[in-house]
Amino acid sequence: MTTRDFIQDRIDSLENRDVLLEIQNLKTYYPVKGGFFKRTVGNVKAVDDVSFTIRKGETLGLVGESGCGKSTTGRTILRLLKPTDGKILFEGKDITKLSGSKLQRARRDFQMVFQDPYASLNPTQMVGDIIAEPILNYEKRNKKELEKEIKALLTRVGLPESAYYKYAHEFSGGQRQRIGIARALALHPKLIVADEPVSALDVSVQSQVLNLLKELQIEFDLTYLFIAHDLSVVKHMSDRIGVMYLGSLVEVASNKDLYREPLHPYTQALISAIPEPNTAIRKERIVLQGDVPSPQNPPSGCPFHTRCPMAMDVCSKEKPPLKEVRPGHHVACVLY
Amino acid sequence: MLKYSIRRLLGMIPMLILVSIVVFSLAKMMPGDSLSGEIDPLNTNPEYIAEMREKLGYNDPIHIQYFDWITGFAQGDFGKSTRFKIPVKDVILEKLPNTLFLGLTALFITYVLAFMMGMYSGRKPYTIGDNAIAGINYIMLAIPSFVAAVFAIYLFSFKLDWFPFGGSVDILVEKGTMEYWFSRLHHVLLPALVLGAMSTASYTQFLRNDIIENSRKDFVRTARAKGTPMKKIYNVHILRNSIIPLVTFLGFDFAALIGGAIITESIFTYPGIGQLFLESILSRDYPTLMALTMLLSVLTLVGNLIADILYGVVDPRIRLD
Amino acid sequence: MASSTTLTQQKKPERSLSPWQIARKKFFKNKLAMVSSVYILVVTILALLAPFLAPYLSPSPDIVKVNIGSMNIPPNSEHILGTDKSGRDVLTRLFYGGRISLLVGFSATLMVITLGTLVGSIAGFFGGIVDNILMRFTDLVLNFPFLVFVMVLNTILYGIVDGLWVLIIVIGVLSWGGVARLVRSKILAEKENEYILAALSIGCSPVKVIWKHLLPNVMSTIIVQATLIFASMIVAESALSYLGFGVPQSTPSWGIMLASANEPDVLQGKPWIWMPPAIALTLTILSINFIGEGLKDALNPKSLR
Amino acid sequence: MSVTQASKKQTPLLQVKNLQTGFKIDGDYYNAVEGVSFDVDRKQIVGVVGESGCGKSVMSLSIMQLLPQGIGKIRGGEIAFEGADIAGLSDKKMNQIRGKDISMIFQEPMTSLNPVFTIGYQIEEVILNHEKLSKKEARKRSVSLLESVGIPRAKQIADEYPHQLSGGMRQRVMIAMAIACQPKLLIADEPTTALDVTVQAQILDLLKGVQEANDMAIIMITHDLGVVAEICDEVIVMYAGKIVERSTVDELFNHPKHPYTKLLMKAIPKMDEDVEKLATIEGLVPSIINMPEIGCRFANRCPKAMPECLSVTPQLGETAPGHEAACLLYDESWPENEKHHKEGVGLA
Amino acid sequence: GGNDSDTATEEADTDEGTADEKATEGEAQQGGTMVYGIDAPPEGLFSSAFYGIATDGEVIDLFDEPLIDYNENLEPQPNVASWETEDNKVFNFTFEEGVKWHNGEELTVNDWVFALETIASPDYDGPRYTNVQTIEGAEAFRKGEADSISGIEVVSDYEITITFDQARVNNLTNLWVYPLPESVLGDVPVAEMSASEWVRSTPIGIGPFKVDNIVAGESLELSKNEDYWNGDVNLDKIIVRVIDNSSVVGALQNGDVDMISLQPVTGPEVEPLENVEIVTYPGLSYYFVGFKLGVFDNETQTISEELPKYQSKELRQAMMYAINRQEWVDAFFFGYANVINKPVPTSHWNAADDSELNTYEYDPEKAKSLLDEAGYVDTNDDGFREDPNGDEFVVKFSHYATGNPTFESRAQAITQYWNEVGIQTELEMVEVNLYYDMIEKDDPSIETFFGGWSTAADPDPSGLWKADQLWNYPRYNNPEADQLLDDALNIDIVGTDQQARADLYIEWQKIVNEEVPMLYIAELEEIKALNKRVGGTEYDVSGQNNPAEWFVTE
Ligand SMILES: Nc1ncnc2c1ncn2[C@@H]1O[C@H](COP(=O)(O)OP(=O)(O)OP(=O)(O)O)[C@@H](O)[C@H]1O
Ligand SMILES: Nc1ncnc2c1ncn2[C@@H]1O[C@H](COP(=O)(O)OP(=O)(O)OP(=O)(O)O)[C@@H](O)[C@H]1O
Ligand SMILES: [Mg+2]
Ligand SMILES: [Mg+2]
Repeated sequence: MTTRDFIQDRIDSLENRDVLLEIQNLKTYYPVKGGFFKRTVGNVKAVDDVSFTIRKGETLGLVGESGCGKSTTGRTILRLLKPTDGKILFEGKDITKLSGSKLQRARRDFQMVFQDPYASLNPTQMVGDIIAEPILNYEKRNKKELEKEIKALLTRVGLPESAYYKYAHEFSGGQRQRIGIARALALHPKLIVADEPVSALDVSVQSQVLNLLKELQIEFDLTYLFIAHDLSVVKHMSDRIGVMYLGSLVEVASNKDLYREPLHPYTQALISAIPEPNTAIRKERIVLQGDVPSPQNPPSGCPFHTRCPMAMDVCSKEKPPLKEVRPGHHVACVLY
Repeated sequence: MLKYSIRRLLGMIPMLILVSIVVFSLAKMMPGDSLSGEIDPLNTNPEYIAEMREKLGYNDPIHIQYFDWITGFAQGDFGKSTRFKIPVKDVILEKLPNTLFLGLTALFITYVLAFMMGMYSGRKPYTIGDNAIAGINYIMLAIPSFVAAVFAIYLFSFKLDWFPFGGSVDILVEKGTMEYWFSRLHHVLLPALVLGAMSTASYTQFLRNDIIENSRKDFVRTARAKGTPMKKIYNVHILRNSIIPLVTFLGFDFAALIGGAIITESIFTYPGIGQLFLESILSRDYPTLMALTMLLSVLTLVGNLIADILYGVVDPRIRLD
Repeated sequence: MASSTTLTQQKKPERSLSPWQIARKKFFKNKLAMVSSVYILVVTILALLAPFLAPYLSPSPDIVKVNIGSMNIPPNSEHILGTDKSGRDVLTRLFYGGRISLLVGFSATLMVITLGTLVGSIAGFFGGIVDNILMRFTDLVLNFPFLVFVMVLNTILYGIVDGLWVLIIVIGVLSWGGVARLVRSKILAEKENEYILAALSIGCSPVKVIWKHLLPNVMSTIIVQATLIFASMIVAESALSYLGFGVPQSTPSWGIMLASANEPDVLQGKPWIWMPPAIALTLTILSINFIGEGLKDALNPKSLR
Repeated sequence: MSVTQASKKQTPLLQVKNLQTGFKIDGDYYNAVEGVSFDVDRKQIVGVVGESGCGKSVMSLSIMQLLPQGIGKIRGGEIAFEGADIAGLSDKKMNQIRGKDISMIFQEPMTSLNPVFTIGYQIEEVILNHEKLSKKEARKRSVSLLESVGIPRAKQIADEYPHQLSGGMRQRVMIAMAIACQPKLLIADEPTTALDVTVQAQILDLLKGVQEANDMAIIMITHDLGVVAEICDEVIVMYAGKIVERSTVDELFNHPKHPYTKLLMKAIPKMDEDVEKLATIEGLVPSIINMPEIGCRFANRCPKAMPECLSVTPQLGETAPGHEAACLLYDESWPENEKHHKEGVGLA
Repeated sequence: GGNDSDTATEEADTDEGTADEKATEGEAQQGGTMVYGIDAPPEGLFSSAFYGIATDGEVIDLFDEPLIDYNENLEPQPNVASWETEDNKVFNFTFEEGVKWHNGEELTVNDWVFALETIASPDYDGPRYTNVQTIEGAEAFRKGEADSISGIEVVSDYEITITFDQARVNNLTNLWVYPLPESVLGDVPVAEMSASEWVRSTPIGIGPFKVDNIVAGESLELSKNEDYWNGDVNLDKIIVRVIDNSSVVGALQNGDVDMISLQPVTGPEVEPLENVEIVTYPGLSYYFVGFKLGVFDNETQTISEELPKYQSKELRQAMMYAINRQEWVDAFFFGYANVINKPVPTSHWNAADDSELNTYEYDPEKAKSLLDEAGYVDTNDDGFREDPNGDEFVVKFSHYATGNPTFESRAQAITQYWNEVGIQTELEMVEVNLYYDMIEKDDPSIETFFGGWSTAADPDPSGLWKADQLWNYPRYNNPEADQLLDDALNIDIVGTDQQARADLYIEWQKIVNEEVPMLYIAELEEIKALNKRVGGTEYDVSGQNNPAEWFVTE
């Protein structure tokens, strides 16, 4: 079986699987405080009306430029942030409003892998403790057994057993990221949100981590929300890809469709901007003008219209909703 | 900026009211009153003391006393000093210039010395000069100010006879002349040095460390890549960045110096706010004591405000509005 | 593949060191800090053992008893550092004085650090209204001119609480504001680190996050701050005692001993009375500062990353 | 006359010969750049790639003599700029070259600008450092420079502070500053790494534009092979302080030689092809304190390593016209060379 | 010196030149500046009617003087005013003519009237009303019932008659004798007087020097009053400046100060200085250890309750014998104080001679046997005595605390004396402001207490000793003794005969010496340090001589 067939296969099989996570009209705003009395003087609309679903075993990739709200989306889903509005359904259960110990219990099922391999591990904890902590938060365990289990896990993510007794500062970035992955895996969660897990790593190490994540997905039947700003990495990892711009999802499609036929002008620009390590294909680039507007006062209408080469009058008036324009291909643009 | 300052000033009011309540309660809780010390069969009798207690309102209900005091205070009437028998305001105004002069001189000395030493050390870290400066600084930090003061008098006033040992000015010089100001400076120098020693030491070390840290920053590399000479990089690029935290200390220093003046002034018998404060406690001159405490609290608050405003002025990254 | 792993294998110590152990090793390498630590240790031990040592130090080991017959004796073979104006042996009092000065410094520091850390970490971690209220309260405390309030409070509490503890409580209660602010800002900065998010996402309760994740990581700052506070508390004690607002006169702290320099005859005529405490105090502060510097270097988190 | 002109034409703009740069660690010097030699011709864009920590930045800082004072030191080799050795110049002399003949931009646009001075001031400074101009003229020139790098409202921006600009804009300012005195060589140390792809595209466009407009040569340091493919004429691949491969861009991407280069290329996911598993390079770049003394520095991570790789230090040798690699596999003097050629090097 | 009957004082004087000697040496010289040191910052109330602290008083003495003075026997002497009286109720005063205020106005009796009315005014906020109270009609004037004080009758500019409410032996010595310049203050409301410019920055008087310049809280410049009424003034200038205790020795040594009062502790440091001479003279204050024998009721002005603990006279006497007062005084006052056995300063004319009193020489054995007799014996062998009922007996001794460390040690020393004879004693140092409040309110935590009193020119101790007085801190209640004090003031009994009065006081002193409601410890000497270039000074119990006579040699 060639890789290509394998992927196609996977996609087909995924179509029929249950929805694990459903996001409906999610909004997460950060209040902007100002003045002496620290009143809220405005909002950073980090996530502004985002909806999507993830099926069991699937990887949904999220791409977008820095500050477009990818991390916020991921964190809100894990309820590390309180959504301003919208719904998060996990296995059909509404977890939007959970808090306190109920939320703590629900968190068992979803875990996170973080971007910064240096900041995401507590430097004062032993690696063994870092990985054991999630388990001990939920269960009382025999110490010996637990240690064995964790050592097995360490081996699984490609670290020596001796890592158990070491501290994070003794590891390289890639190894740390493996520790982070082991921590996320410790509870055998159903969903893992990987927030730019490789963007801080060198290419050689990046490929190790990407490979590992892929292997683990199959082995543990994991569902990923995979966040990155590098479209080629997302494409490599994901079954479907969502493109975010300024807090909104502008396009969602399968990995293949998105690359073959990007519909949203932003996606097109994004893809064309990626420099290919191949001198044979020197493509015509769409160079966007200007910067991403501030999410504190986003432009009216389509968030992209200020930079869109195809912008029309309507674009600045109405925010186009995400529509399914081809089977499995959603886009939020008046052109379609 | 103006709007910001006004807003901040208004914001200080609730804090001041709280402080005033605390100050007032503390004063009321203090044992004895201004008349406790006046037991003196030579000149007075118990009836007089009882009468004066009544007259001064010491027997009114507490909240009325507070109200009287705070309303007066708000209107600039701090009451009458039970010790000097004149309005507290006048007492304070009489001593304040001395303390301000002392404080400002100390501040000036502190900053000049700290800048000279700090910049040298920061530019040439880990050299002999730097180590010598660090040594001096550590000692300045470690010697308690009263020990230093006593030593300074002993050495510079009595042994070397360089400085006068007390007072703020020579009585014989005519007020307003050059000589007069020179005499004041002569009197203030030694206490100011002692008063400023502690901050001098810590600022020097602070500046040094900040300069070293800043000299490793990327923008220094950029400046070098532009062909800017090292000297200019230190004196302009780095210094400008290192000044920022230092300048904001100015605001805090203000109140701190006056607080620190309590010890220095009493050892140098320099008639200022600090000495006044100490004597007000000893003689239970509550109106003065409360006014001074409030004054210091206000100064602290204003100092914080000045610090913040200065921050906004020297650091373009901070916008005040 | 196998060959490549053996090639990669570099010599590494068998047992790996925790960040604390690394810090300790670094600290032990710092000569100045080590000398200072030894000094502080010796002073502490001598101070603690003062009651046992006293009989061997002088013919008048009682630190309270006034010996009218032997006042103001310059250092000699019987009284190594001489006697003071009450005929009490200066060396004995120096040891006992260390006891009080260190006790005041230590207890007040403990109090300041505990209060400050508690308020700072709660404010920093929870933010919002809790933060607002706690920080306004902290501002209030910070706005009290320290020396001023200490004097006033000390006068009020005099005789109500046992003398020594008045001072400890008073300077403790008035000094935690700075620590609270510092801890809060450190916690705020530390909170930004993803490992805190990670801790939350693996189901740690807020208390656990503060206790197990945040505090250990701001601990280095707190420890360094604690040394500085320790020094300043000792200075505060001596300064207040010098002014007559410190510990009760019968308690021989270094500050009380120094206060005798206030008297005209002692300052110039009887240096043996005030020099020893002045030197002990200065050396102690100096040592604590060096230890603080050493700790700062040793605990520098940059060395871990 | 014509002879000299001809010979002058042939001198490369920059000639680095056997550069060795070391850092002082616990009293001893360790080389972070070990015997690097290459030329940069006028108007040429040379890319330098390699993993993090392999000495790219150190090499470029050596050229500018901007190594951290007291710690980093050029310990050998020559750096000839327009034929004149600049390696031993005093700081004062170097200051006349820095910013005027050679300028540099850095990775972090956030921290590379001084936060407390206006943009205008910082650009003026480089102009005033090298040219006798009045402040007013310098300001005028700065504004036009800002305009030339595509900054809108240039006049206004000149009075603003770095924190008021976005990352992309700051990098434009850096470029404006770098080209202010029409340098002949621009060293760009990962100028786009911190930027988003769309902004990266803008900056690369801009760099190409100014390169053409000013007839500059550029040394483009990056670890993104895509960027190299995009704008470079020549590529240098560095590993652990040494050059392992050097060639023209087309040649490199079409016929990579060194196993390291090949692995690097296969480790990145590509848009136009799907692979289930990416190539990986196990292990890490050795740190400068435990560099192998002899042998190939890549040997312990190389899937094609032979026992000899540990004992024989490979030299950079031409494998094709304009293409050099430092690997025993391509060393013609190496007897077993033949065999490997047949087997082919690469990944299954 | 200057005192006839005081042996102790002369002992102390043996190694120093006495004031009398001093006065005769050297020729008076004209001109020069003298620096006069004060040991605390003046508060700036430079008016005798208003000042509060002693340093202000010292300064006032340089530029102002009273109408009536005292001699070395503390007998009133005419100064500006002389007087006549028949019955000690009505006094006729005659002023010198031509005495001028520093502002050039002539001093008249109106200035005195003005002063008396000011002090009697209900708005007056100073502490001196007692000195006017006894004038007939003062009470009514103070209550606002009269426009003037009826007892004051101005005869002419230089003659005035003052009538007291009743004849007393000490009416004159109690009377307020400092005029106020009506020319300056006439328009100032009484309530504002103490805060006025005149008091604070431009005070005037009638003394030999006038105030030229004041730097608040630190120094004053005084210059010669050319128009001084009473002879020539030698010095051109006097500079008054504050010298902190810690700097005194250095300042004296460097010649930065010519004349300053010393604390006993400084004396031994100054003695060796070659350029400085120390002069001592008897003071008017004494230290004691009081027993709380009862509780005072302020409402009824009576002692309402008797406290049993220290009622045993033998106990009190034993505690007196137990203290080695001479040793104690030498240790803490360095020879600048003398042991006393009575609550009247030895220099007073009514002081009993020690030969008439029990001198309580240090005698621990006597103390022990007295205690044994009184039933205070150690019944449980803990080394300390129990009370006659066999209960624990612990004496609680209180002393005030300030920043001065010697207080603790001198108090500690006293407890040690008691401990040595088997009386278990605990010391408590009480913050000084709290201290007198607690004593005054008969706080139960105060049992025995250290204290000190100063006395005035008139030696009447009634205010501190009679059973109906708040300031009778021991709550000593002996009607017989009180009667003696009353009799001594009763003009019908003693007439104007000072000796008759003295006899009664001596009688009284014998009683309180025997009963020891307080343990008499010591009386202090005043100490002056003078630079040797200073001449013309003379000191006695009434204070210094006229500053006009002072001079400096170069
Ligand atoms: N705690 C916060 N308070 C206020 N604003 C925030 C906060 N965190 C993020 N934001 C803002 O919300 C927006 C979205 O941030 P988010 O971190 O989700 O972006 P992102 O897509 O993950 O970016 P990156 O690629 O840089 O990680 C940004 O504009 C950011 O400035
Ligand atoms: N100041 C320094 N002190 C000691 N070693 C240093 C210093 N700077 C760099 N090095 C070492 O020199 C080697 C090369 O570093 P360099 O910064 O040139 O790498 P790079 O290729 O630019 O990596 P990156 O892609 O991360 O920028 C590294 O091993 C690094 O540890
Ligand atoms: Mg993110
Ligand atoms: Mg680099």
